[in-house]
Amino acid sequence: MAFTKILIANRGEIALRVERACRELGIATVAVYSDADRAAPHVMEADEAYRLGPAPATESYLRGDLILKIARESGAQAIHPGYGFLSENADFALACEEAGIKFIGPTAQAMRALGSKTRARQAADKAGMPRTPGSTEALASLDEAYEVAEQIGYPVMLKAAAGGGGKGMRAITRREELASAFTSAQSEAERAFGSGEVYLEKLIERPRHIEIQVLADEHGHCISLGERECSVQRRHQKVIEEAPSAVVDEELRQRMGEAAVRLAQSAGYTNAGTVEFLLDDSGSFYFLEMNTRLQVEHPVTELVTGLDLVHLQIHIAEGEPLPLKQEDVQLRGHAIECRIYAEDPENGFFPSPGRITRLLQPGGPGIREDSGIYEGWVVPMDYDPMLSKLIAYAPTRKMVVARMLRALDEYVIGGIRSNLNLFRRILHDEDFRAARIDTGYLDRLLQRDSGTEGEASAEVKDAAIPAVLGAAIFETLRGDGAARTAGTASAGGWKLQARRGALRG
Amino acid sequence: MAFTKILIANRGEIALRVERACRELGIATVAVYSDADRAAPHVMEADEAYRLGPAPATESYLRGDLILKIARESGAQAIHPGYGFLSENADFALACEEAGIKFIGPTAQAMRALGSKTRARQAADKAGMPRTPGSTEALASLDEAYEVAEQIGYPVMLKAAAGGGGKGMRAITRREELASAFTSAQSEAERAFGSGEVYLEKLIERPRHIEIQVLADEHGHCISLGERECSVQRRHQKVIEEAPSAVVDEELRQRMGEAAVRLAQSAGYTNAGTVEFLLDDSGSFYFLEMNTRLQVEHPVTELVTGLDLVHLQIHIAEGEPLPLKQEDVQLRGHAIECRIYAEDPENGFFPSPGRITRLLQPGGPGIREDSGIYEGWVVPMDYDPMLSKLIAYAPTRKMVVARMLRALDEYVIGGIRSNLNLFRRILHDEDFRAARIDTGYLDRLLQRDSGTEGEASAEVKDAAIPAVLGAAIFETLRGDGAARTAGTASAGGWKLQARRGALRG
Amino acid sequence: MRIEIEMGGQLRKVQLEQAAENGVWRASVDGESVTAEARLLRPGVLSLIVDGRSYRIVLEESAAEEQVLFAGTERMAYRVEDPRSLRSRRTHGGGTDGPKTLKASMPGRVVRLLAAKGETVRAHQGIVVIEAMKMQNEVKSPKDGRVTEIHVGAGDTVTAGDVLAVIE
Amino acid sequence: MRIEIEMGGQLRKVQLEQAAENGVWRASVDGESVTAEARLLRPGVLSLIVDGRSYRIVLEESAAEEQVLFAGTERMAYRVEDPRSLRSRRTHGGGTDGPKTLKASMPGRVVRLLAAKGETVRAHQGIVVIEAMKMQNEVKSPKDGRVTEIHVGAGDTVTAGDVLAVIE
Repeated sequence: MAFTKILIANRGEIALRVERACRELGIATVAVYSDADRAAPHVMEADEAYRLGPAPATESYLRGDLILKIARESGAQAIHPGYGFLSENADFALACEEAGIKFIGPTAQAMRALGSKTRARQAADKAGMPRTPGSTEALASLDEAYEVAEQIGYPVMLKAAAGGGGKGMRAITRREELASAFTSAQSEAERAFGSGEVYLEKLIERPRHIEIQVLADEHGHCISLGERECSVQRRHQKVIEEAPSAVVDEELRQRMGEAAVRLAQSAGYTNAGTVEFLLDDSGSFYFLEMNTRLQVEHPVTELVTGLDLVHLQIHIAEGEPLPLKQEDVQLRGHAIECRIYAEDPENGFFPSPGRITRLLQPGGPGIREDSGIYEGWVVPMDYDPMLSKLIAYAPTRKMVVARMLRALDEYVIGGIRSNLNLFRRILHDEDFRAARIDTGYLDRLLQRDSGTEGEASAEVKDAAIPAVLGAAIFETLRGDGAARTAGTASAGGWKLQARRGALRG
Repeated sequence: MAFTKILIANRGEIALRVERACRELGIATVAVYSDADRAAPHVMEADEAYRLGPAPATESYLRGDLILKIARESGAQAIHPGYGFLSENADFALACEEAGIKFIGPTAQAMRALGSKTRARQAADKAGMPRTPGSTEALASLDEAYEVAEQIGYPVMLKAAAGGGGKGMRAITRREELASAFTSAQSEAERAFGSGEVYLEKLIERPRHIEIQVLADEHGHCISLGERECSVQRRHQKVIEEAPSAVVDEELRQRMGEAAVRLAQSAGYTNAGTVEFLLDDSGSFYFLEMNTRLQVEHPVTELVTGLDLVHLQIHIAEGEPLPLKQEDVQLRGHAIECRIYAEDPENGFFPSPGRITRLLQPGGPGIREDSGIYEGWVVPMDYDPMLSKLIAYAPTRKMVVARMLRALDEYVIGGIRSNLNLFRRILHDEDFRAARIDTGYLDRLLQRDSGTEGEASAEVKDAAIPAVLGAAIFETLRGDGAARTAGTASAGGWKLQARRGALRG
Repeated sequence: MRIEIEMGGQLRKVQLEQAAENGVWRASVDGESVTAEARLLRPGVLSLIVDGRSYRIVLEESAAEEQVLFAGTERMAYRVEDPRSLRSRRTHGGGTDGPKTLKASMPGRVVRLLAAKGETVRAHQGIVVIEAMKMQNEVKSPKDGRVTEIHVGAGDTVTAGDVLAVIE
Repeated sequence: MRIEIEMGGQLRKVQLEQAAENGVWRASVDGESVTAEARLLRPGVLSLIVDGRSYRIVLEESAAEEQVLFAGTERMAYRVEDPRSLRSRRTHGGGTDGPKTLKASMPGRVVRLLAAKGETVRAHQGIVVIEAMKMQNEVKSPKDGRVTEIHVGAGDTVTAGDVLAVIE
C-alpha cells in the first residue's frame, strides 16, 4: 500500500529528516510536539501538527496512546518512530499493528527477539555468528556468575539484558570485584529499565565498535550496506562516526555483512536495522547487539552508498521489494559525522540548554547538515542535547577530515555552549588521523589533553588584537543599539543611521 | 610545487567555493574585492583581503595589473580565476606566467588555440572530431557567406568567433536574410568583443546542449568525467544543469569523452576544461566550443563522480599527476543544479539587486548549496545576478527532481525578487520530467505558460486564510515593533516583552 | 483589533484578539471564526497552526506601503487598511488623470534618456533607460502626455522608488 | 572613545575613533596604533580587516556583564571597563570573604538539596542537584561556611543565573 500520510513520532533533527523524505516521496506529514517544541522546526515544516502535552517525554513523546489517536484522527496510514522514544518499544509497535497503522520498522515479534541482549545472543548462536564468549541467558545467581567468569576468564563485562547508554554495565578485572558489581549492576538495571536481568561476557580489550547497516524487505530479501566505524565514544555514547572503517577490508566487510544478514533473517527481521560488533586487534569480530531502528549515524552510510535509507524504509513498509540486490551496493569515498551537542566539554560536559542567540552554519561542497535548530531557537532542557548532525563526504578519509575541519571553522553557535571545539581537537589529533582508535580512545584523549589546556595556541595570540578591537567596536555600537539592529532597515533616528551607514557601507 | 597561498581573482559563490577548497588543502587564501563587495562573504572567509577599486568590473575584478601586484605583495604563488572576469583572458594568463605566478588553468597558448571558436573548429578537425558543418575561418565577405550557406544548406547560424552569451549570433532560415544578418552580426561582435570575426555553421534543430568535463595534468594525462546536460536555457544562458543526461548511454558517453580528450590533448590543454557539444535527434553530436576554465555547473559532475574539481585543479597546477585514470571514474546517481538569480521572471526577467531582508535556506539529505549571500547582504547592481547555486543529488533522476522541489519549498528569499518559482514551474513540467528537453525548451515553456498565469492554484486558495491571518498578526506586532525585533533579547519595555513572550512561548 | 487587509485583489476584514493562552489568537476573517496558534520563531518568521494545519508565514521586510509575505512558497503582496495605521493615510496611487510620476522599479544606473523635458510622449513609450547587472531596462510612460519634469541624467545612480520624471 | 577591555586575563586600553572614510576605525591598543576596516554584516557579525588580514568577529548576545565573542573559531570572554558603561558600575564578584551566592550555571530542574539551611558546609561540597537533558549536576559551595539562605526546592525550574542559595 502506498502511503499518502505519515505521522512522525519524534522531534528534533530526525523528525525534520523524515519529513523531508516524505515530502520528496509526495507523502503528507503529521508532526507531534510537546509544549517545549511548539516553535521547533519539525512543527513548522510539517503539513499538520498536533500538541501531545507538557515538556517531559513521559507526558508527550512517550505517550504512544495519544500518538496513535492523532494518527487515526488525522488519517495517517503509518508512523515513523525515528530513533529513541518509542522506536524500540515492541508494545507500541504491536499497538500500531492492532490499530491497523503501519509501524515503519520491524514487527513487534522481531523487535522482541532481537531487542533483549540475551535473546539476541541466542539468536546469534542460532545464526552461527561469532559473539563474545559468555552467557546467553540471565544470570540466576552470583554463583552462576562466578562459574561463567571462570569459564571465559577475566576480565569480564557484566551487562543489563535490556541495557543501553552504559547503564547496568560493569567491567570486572578480578574475581574479588564480581560480587559487589553483580549486586549494583542488577539494581541499576532494575531502576533504569524495569528489569534486573544481567549477563556476563568476555571483556574485549581496546575493541573497535563497528556496525553493519542492514535492510530487509517483507519478501525475504535482506542486504547489508557496509560498515560504520563508531569507536570514538565518550561513556559509551558515540561522538564521531565514519564510513567506511579504515581497518575493514572488502573480505572482512563481506564476512561481517553476511553474518549481520543471517542474524536479521533468522529473526524474520524487516526494515532498517543495525548489527553492532566489536572488532579486536587480531581482526576477529564479535556480535554485540542489534538496534532495531534507524540510527543517528545513518547519513554516513547514505553518503558512501548514494542511497536514501528513509526512502527505503518507507518503501519497505509499503510492502515494496528492495529496489536493489547485494551486488548493486557500491561504496565510494569516505563520510564522517559529528554529533553537535549542547554541552560544555571544558566544564565536565555539562548540558547547556537555552537560547541560541547566534548561529552561522557551514555549507558548500561535500557538506550536509541534518539540523533541528535555528538562530533564536531555545534548546529545551527536557531532551537529549543533540542540536544537529554535521556530515562531510570526500573521496578519501584524509580529505574528509580536512573538509569537516573546514566546515567546523565556518560554524558558530552562540548563546549556549557546544562541543564544536571538541571535534576540532579530535580531528587534529594524530592518533585519530592515523585511525588508531578504539572505544577507549576519546576518554584517553580527554585525560591527556586536560593537562595542556593552560597554553594559549598561536592562533589565539594572533587573534588577540582583532578580538579586542572587535569588542571595542561592538561596545561603541552597542551604546546606540546599532550592534543589535543594524541588519534591519527599521530602527532608529538619523544619527544612528549615519553611524551604521558608515559601518555597513 | 605545493602552494601555500593562493589569490582568488573573483567574487561571489565561486570565490567562496575556491576558498573552501584551499582551506581543505591547508592553503592560505587571498581575496580581492571591489567597493560593492566589502561586506561579501568571500572577503570575510578569506585569510587576507585587499581592495581592488570601485564597483565597476573594469575598475576592479578586470584589473589584472592590480591583481598581479596584490598576488606578488601578499606572497601568493598562484591565482585561481574562477569563471568569468579574467578566467579566459589569455593575456592575463601570460602576464601571470611572466610574473612567475601560476595561473590555475590552461597555458595562455592553449587558451588561445581553443578560445576562438574558429580556431577551436580547426583544432576539432585536426583531432578528427565531429563538428557542425560550416566554415572554420572568419568569413572574408558576404559572397563567401553565401557560398558556405549554399554548401551546408539553410537553416544556418552566423556566429562571432570570439562570442559568448548569444552576442553576434543570428539564425538564418532563408537566403534573403543573410545579407542584413551578416552586417549586423559583424558590428555587434565588433562592439561586444572588439573583433568582428564571424563564421557560418549549419543550424541544428532542437539540439540538446551536452558538455563533457575534462581534466588534464601537465604530464600528458587527460581524462573525461562524463557529461552534463545543459539544455534548459533562456537566451543561450543555462538555467538548470544535470548529470548524467537522460539520453546519453555508456557507449555515447565514451565516444563523446574520447573526442573531448582528443581535442584537449591536440592543443596541449592542461587543467580543467569543458568541451561543449550539440546533440541532435538522431544521437549525432557536434563540437560547439571549448570553455577553458571551471564552469558554473561543475558541482553536478562532482556529485556524480564523488570528486572535487577545484582540489584537482590545484593539484594539477602544482604539477601533480592526475590521481586517477579514466577507468577509475565511477558515475553514480543523478545530480541537478539550479542557478538562483536576483531577477523577476514574472516581469520580463528584470534584474533585482538590493538588500536581502529575509533568507531561509534549505538543507538536509542530498542538498548542497554553493552560496555567496546572507540575510542582510545587499546584492550589488554591478555584476552578474547569480546569488547561489542549489544542487541536489539522489539515486535516480526522478528522485533528484523531487528532492530539488523539496529544497525549493524550504527556500525563501525576501527583499529582492528571485527565480525560485521558475524552477518550481520547470521541475513540475511534464516535458522536463520526461527529459523531453532541448535548447529551445524553456523559451517554449515560458511562452506557453504566460497564457495561464491568471489562474490561482489550489495551493494559493488553501493558503489564503492563514496568509491573511499572518498579515494581521504581523501588523498587530508591528505596532509595537515586535515583529521586527522579537528574535533578539534586547528590545523594549516590559509590555512589549509580555506580548512577545506570549507569542514565543 | 480590527484590520482590513487587501490581498490578491480582495479586501478581507479581520477581527483579531489574543486569547489568554500562549500564542493563541481568536480571529474572524470576513465573519468566519478561526483559531490560530502562532509562534514568531525569529523576526518575520511565523509558525502558524490553524485547525491542525501547519503554515510557515514569512514577512518580507519593507518600508513601503505594500507589504509582501510568503505563505509557504506563495509570494503574496498585501496592503493594510487599518485606520489606525499611519501608512494607510498616505495618498494612494490615484487614477490615470493628472500628473504621473515615473519611478525606478529597481536600483541601477541611468544609461540614457529617451525623451526630453517638454516632449510629448505616448503611453508605453520608453522614457529612461536604466542598467543593472549587465541588463538594460526601459522605464516607460504610464500614459499619453507631456514630460514636465526630468529628475535624472545619464550616469546617475538611482534606487528603487526614486522619481525619474513626471508626465502630465 | 576610550574603552578598557579585560580579555583573557589581560586589561587592554583601547582608544577608538571612526575615520571619515566608510567603516575605517583608527585605534590604539595599549598604545600600539592599528587601522581597522570594519563592516557589520548583520547584527553581531563583524568583518574586520587589519593590515590585510581578514577576521570574522561574532558577538554572542548577552545581557550579562561578561560578554563573549568568537574571533574566528576562538571563543573569548571579555568584560568592558568603560567608565561610561552602565554595566561596569554593577558590583563585581568580590573576594572569598563575605556572603557568596550560589547561582545556577544552566537552566534545569532542581532534583534535590544536599544541604539544609543553617548547615555548615565545606568548599566544593555539593549543595543543590540540578537536572537538565537527562544529566544531573551538583552545584557546589564556593567556600567553607554556613548555608544562610536557600531559595529553591526540589522540583523547581531554574534558569541560568538564578540564585539558589547563600553561603556565609
